[in-house]
Amino acid sequence: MAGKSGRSINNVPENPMKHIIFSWEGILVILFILVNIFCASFSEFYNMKSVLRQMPVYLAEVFMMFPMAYILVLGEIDISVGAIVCLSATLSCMVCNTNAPFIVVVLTALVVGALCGAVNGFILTRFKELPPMIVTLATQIIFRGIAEVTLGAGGSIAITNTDGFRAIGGKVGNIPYILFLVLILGVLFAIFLGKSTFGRRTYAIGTNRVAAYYAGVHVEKIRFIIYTVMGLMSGLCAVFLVSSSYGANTTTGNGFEMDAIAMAVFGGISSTGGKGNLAGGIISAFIIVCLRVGLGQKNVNAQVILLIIGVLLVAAVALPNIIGDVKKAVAMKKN
Amino acid sequence: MEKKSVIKKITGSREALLAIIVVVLFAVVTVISPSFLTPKSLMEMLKNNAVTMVMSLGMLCVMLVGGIDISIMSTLALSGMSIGMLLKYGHITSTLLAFIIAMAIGIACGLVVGLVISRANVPPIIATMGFMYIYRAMGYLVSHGGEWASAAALGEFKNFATTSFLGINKVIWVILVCYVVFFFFMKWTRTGRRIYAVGSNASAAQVSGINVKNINLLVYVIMGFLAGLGGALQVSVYASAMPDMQYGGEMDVIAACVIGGVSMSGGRGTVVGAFLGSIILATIAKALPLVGISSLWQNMIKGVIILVVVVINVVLQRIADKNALKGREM
Amino acid sequence: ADDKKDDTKTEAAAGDSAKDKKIALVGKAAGNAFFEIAAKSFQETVEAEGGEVQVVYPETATADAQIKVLDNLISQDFDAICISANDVNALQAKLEEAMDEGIKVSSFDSAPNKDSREIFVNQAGTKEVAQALMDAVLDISGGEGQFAILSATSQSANQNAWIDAMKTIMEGDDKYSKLELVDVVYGDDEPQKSTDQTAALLQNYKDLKVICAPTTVGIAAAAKYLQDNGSSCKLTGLGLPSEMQEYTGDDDSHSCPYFYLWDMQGLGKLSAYTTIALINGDITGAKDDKFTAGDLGDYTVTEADDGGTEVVLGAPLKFDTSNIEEMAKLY
Amino acid sequence: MSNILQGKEEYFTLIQKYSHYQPVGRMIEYNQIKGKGGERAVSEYVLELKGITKIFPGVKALNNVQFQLKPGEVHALMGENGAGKSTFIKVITGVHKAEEGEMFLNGQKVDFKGPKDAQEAGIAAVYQHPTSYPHLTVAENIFMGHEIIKHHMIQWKEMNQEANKYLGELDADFDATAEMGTLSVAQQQMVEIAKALSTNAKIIILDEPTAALTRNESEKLYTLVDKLKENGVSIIFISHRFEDMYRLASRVTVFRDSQYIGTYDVNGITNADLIKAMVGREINDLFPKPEVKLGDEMLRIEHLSRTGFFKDVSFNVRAGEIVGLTGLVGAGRTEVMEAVSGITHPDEGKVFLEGKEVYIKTPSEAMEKGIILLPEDRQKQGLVMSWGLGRNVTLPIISKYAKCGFNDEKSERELSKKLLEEVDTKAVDIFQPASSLSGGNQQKVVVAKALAQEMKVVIMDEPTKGVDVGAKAEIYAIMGDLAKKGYAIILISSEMPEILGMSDRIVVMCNGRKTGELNRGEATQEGILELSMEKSTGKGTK
Ligand SMILES: Nc1ncnc2c1ncn2[C@@H]1O[C@H](COP(=O)(O)OP(=O)(O)OP(=O)(O)O)[C@@H](O)[C@H]1O
Ligand SMILES: Nc1ncnc2c1ncn2[C@@H]1O[C@H](COP(=O)(O)OP(=O)(O)OP(=O)(O)O)[C@@H](O)[C@H]1O
Ligand SMILES: [Mg+2]
Ligand SMILES: [Mg+2]
Repeated sequence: MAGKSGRSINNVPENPMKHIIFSWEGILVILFILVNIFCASFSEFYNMKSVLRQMPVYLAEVFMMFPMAYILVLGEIDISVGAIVCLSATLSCMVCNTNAPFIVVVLTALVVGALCGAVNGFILTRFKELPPMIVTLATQIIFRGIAEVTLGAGGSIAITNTDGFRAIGGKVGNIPYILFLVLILGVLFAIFLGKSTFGRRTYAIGTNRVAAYYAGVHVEKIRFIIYTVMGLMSGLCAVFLVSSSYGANTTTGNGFEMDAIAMAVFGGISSTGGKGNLAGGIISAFIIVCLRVGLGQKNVNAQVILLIIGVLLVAAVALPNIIGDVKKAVAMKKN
Repeated sequence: MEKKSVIKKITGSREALLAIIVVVLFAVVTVISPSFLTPKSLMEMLKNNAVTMVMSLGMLCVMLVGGIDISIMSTLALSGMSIGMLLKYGHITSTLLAFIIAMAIGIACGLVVGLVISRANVPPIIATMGFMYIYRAMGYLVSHGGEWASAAALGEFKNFATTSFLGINKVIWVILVCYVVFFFFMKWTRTGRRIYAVGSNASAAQVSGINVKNINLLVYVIMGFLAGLGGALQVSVYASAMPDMQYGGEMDVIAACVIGGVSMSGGRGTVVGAFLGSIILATIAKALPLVGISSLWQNMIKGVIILVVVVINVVLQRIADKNALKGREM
Repeated sequence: ADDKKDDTKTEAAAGDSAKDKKIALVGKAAGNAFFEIAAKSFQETVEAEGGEVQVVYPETATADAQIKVLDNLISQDFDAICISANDVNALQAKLEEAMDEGIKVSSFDSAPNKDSREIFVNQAGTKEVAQALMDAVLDISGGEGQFAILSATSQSANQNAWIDAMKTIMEGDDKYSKLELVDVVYGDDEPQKSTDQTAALLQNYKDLKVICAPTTVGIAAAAKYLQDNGSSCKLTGLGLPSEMQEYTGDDDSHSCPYFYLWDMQGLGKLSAYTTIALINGDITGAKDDKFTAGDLGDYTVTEADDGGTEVVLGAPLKFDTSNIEEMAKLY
Repeated sequence: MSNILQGKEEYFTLIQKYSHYQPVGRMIEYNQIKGKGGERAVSEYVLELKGITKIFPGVKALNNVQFQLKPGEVHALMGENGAGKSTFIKVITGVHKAEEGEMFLNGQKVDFKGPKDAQEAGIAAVYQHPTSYPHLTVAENIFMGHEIIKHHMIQWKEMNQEANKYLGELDADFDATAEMGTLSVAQQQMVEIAKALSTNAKIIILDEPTAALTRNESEKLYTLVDKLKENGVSIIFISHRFEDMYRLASRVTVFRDSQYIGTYDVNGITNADLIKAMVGREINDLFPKPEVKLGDEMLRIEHLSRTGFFKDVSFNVRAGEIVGLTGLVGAGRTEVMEAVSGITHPDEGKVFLEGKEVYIKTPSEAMEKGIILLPEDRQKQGLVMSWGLGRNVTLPIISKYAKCGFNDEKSERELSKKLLEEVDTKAVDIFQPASSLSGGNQQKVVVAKALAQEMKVVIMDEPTKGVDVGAKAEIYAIMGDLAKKGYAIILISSEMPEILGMSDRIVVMCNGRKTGELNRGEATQEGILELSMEKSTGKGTK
């Protein structure tokens, strides 16, 4: 019809294999193998069994990395999640101590988490001008404050009936249930982010919010859902955390937001929005878990472990950029 | 007409709105606890919040270019702990030298952060998160894994915070000087305006021949410098240096700036705003125990107040915008 | 120098009762000078007995972080874990797991609940500490007037136990009847917040005579504030001599006449011997078990307030102008 | 090395080919100088570029182009979208570094390391995409990079005075202390020009300065350019509007497909020739308005108001009809249509779609009901710039092509390829990021969005802003096709020929109110102008 010159535009993507091998995910896989080789030779106690044994506590945090990745893709941040974990762990422990059925306890944790997330989402979508960082900073203080008030003096609660939590902390052979759950949810979240219309719209919002809105994307609805799911997953994290501590206290979940963000960013998800995928996030989560377990088993000073993670984090983002710059400069020279 | 324009001026300026909030806050606290509004109490408040107040100036610069720095309290701990240990083991005794060393360490830390951000294009939140761990760990290492430098070990240095100059505590002088210098710097110097320019539109700044990378570097160096200064102040004010000083305190500094109307996406924010923002936070911290709120509830109420203040700010801004539209002739 | 001699003697006498034993000592968090002293003495004692000690700190002062540490330790072949718990309840699952694996679990400084441990080495009995503090308040206030408590966090188990015990003591004896506890505030172990809280106490209670701060960070911050302001309100509590040296004195220019702390070195040593005794089966952690703690002498396991068992080191030490200078060099 | 030589050869052949466009007198001078010593110390050109080649990853944006600028002349630079005009400008000002070629300023070979060098050498540019600082004041915007400084202090008062002087010259209706972000696009454009003036540049480059301006404002600009010319300033002027060129330029250089085509005297060239030079083919009918039998009423708005933006606006549009909505910039046209399509919300009034009253809260709801708005700012509102073209086109409709919430990438790709070809986008593949396209091609991608789904009402806000004549014709053709298919079309535009050429009916707005409605037959330029100026005296005070 209108096309006069009948230009032809290619619509076949390049060979995807090339992308995978040279991508950040490819590097992460290699890094994962290297970290394991390093840890195994570094510590005599580092083996499959001990890693699987220690994994569950770390994996609980990985639950939060999934929705955090979505939030980062949006170009936003949620630093209240550690406090949400605290609050939902506290309240579910309280419900547990009323001898409620275990399913009710789990539901409490999930619902409380989702509600907290929804509060974040509500404020952020009602007052779009507010930066997420400051809102979630305030709610972080509030959620933990509520937990402090609920826990009262003493600031700690223990569950009297540990059966349910003991059960979900169980294993198939050596493999803890939580590993299956993390993998299943990880794949679901990853596919959903990468392949679904919801995911595509999330990327659109993260890349150009205004254009996405003009193109009919329900920006605020999507943000609300993501923050709510963030809360929900924090609730799930709380459930598994309680299954390893049989209780909650005012410091429960402290600093988890940073861990979740670090895992996601190390996995190549840009904090400026619109970039990265969850496959990288999942691999990086396992790298960090293995590294922490391995170094921990040699009783390396905890601060030194943090230092190493800090260096890795900075290097993971800086190196590709530097290499890219150098490559560009070389290419320019050639031209 | 005259009256209208005055109202318009007030509702149009974020700082004026904030000043109103500060006045209201002061009034409420004073009604409940009259001793709040005494010079001594206010001076104490400033002194006890010197670190946050001084560092929010650096955060202002960082946030103006659209960045953020959450490594500052680790830098503070590293620099504070370093001079603490130097003083403790008698390597230095001069107060001035201690301040200079702390600031130099801060500048070095800021320089590294700035280089990583401006030259390797690492997003600020990520880079500073990494350095938050790194500098804090270095602080621990400097302290031989957990030694403290306590009052007795600090010698003359700790007297800095207890002595006065012209009747005003030296710590408060430091705050005053910092704010005056920064007010001048941000408003009247070319470099100060360039910080705004880069934050407002980095690619335009590039085109007008501003070295964007260097400005980016500069703000983190300034931040580092103030974090180093903050380290020295912290050690001096509380007469003790511990490696976990101000753990998590960066959020207070960021909150002070945001409450003060500094935009997190860059370009917007003033020294006056940063001042008012940190005063609001300081008032909350000072007032909550004063007005007799149970300790258990204090954290939660602090969170609620922060949230309410930022939301009120938005709502007032919206009303102001709407009124401005209503005034338009059709 | 005397101490050293004693140590070598002990070694010769008790021999190598901890030969080839590996013990992990878990702290609350790195960067606590106070804990370092106990840890060092623990380590020296065990090493003198031929064993090996690994001191491990979690990355933050939370139970979550300690759980990760414990997980890690259980995977290694430790004979015993001695822990200062960040939370009473949260470590139960992991510590039970450790005990199931045959690792002996003792605790010191801050106890996990009774099911999570075999024994607790108590630095000073809760009642003794509370009694000492109450008497100090009574003494410093001159027998009557208002006093307040500046604690760490509302959740810290030790502090709460002492405060509760203080209240009980006050109610139980007429001589305290003229004292009025006006407020209990929390400085979260942050100098800044502790200072705010101290200032608020002074502003709100003009006649406040004494502040009792049973926490090292709190007492130092309060001491500095009171001294800098030349306040007539005095201070006592639990503190670290090196931190408090500047503020300790009987005259008006010092804010703290005297304060207490226990013998941290002794605590480390007793914990070490207790743990070794557990490993060697000399005790099981049951009530009325008896054992010899090297040169510290004989100890008997008693029932603790929480229903578990404990070994009590002794009464808290008093620090005043007579000994502060000397003690400040030690801790 | 060989490349450069080859370039030189080509350059000389080109010189020969187009030498007849050079005024003879000057030609002699040139030869004389050359004959004298070989080295040219003085040149008749203030600015001369030779053999410029600029390569972006995957795109040769400039291929061996040349350019000469005489002192005091206004030289138009024209060409299709993506021909490389803006890139060429950026090479001149040192924003981009050319891979090959050389540049002479007053006969001296220069090599700018960055924009600052160019500024110091007396070259100022107003770039196509505004480079302003929204949070700073107008004065600061003008003086950024060369602030007035005494005793290391910025002299605010002096700077404001100076800035107001320049603004006065431009007849601007705002103050130097106003915040840039609160100004309208046209006002911002003026600031950009004032900025160029403030550097006292000898060469001023204006990249599509009129794209965002209405006729009136363009007139102001013309006067200004004339004044500058009198003062001996040489000007390079890029525009897609022929009227600009005829009104201002004495010579015109045409680029096509990254290559230099020729330099012509404006007096000696016809419209048709120029179009042919630019597009490489002839365009017979710029406004292919089809005769369509109008159907039922599709959209009607009644007494629509939004405080501060527009008041009591009513009109309707029928199936197959193109309604032009025109007026001065800031008349509130965009706001009315944004309120209709759910982007903002009206305070009062009703919207009827096919006779039924509708309440539209979001753009997505509007699209579900069959109303789509193609926004005017394609960079900020229209496109996700870092995304591929294909994804941009399908963004509004992904859910329709999804299976159980998951994207069907294959059919999505096919669809976007089809649509992009339909609007004749010049692109390598559908994965090419939108940011790498030229303005006109970006606009085509935006238009393609409207074709992606069945629509009842299509609202096009300035669809040809900054679009070359060839692409314009194509966009008009698409518009005609849509009308034939029975779409109701609302065309917001400030370009009179376009409004007159394409609309069945013309609604004119002024200062937030509808001031008139004209039928195709009765509308004239003067009539529209009169309506759009009516009460406009009160506007613009901020
Ligand atoms: N930064 C860039 N990176 C990659 N390609 C670019 C870049 N800038 C421009 N291009 C490409 O260079 C070519 C020339 O673009 P340019 O903007 O100079 O065109 P133009 O003639 O100014 O078009 P218009 O009239 O639409 O403004 C286009 O194909 C464009 O896609
Ligand atoms: N940035 C702004 N700040 C304040 N008011 C603005 C701004 N931009 C536009 N306005 C006002 O909003 C109203 C409509 O402006 P707008 O420029 O969108 O109208 P328009 O007719 O769509 O013009 P355009 O030709 O740009 O599409 C006008 O009253 C104008 O003064
Ligand atoms: Mg262009
Ligand atoms: Mg418009």
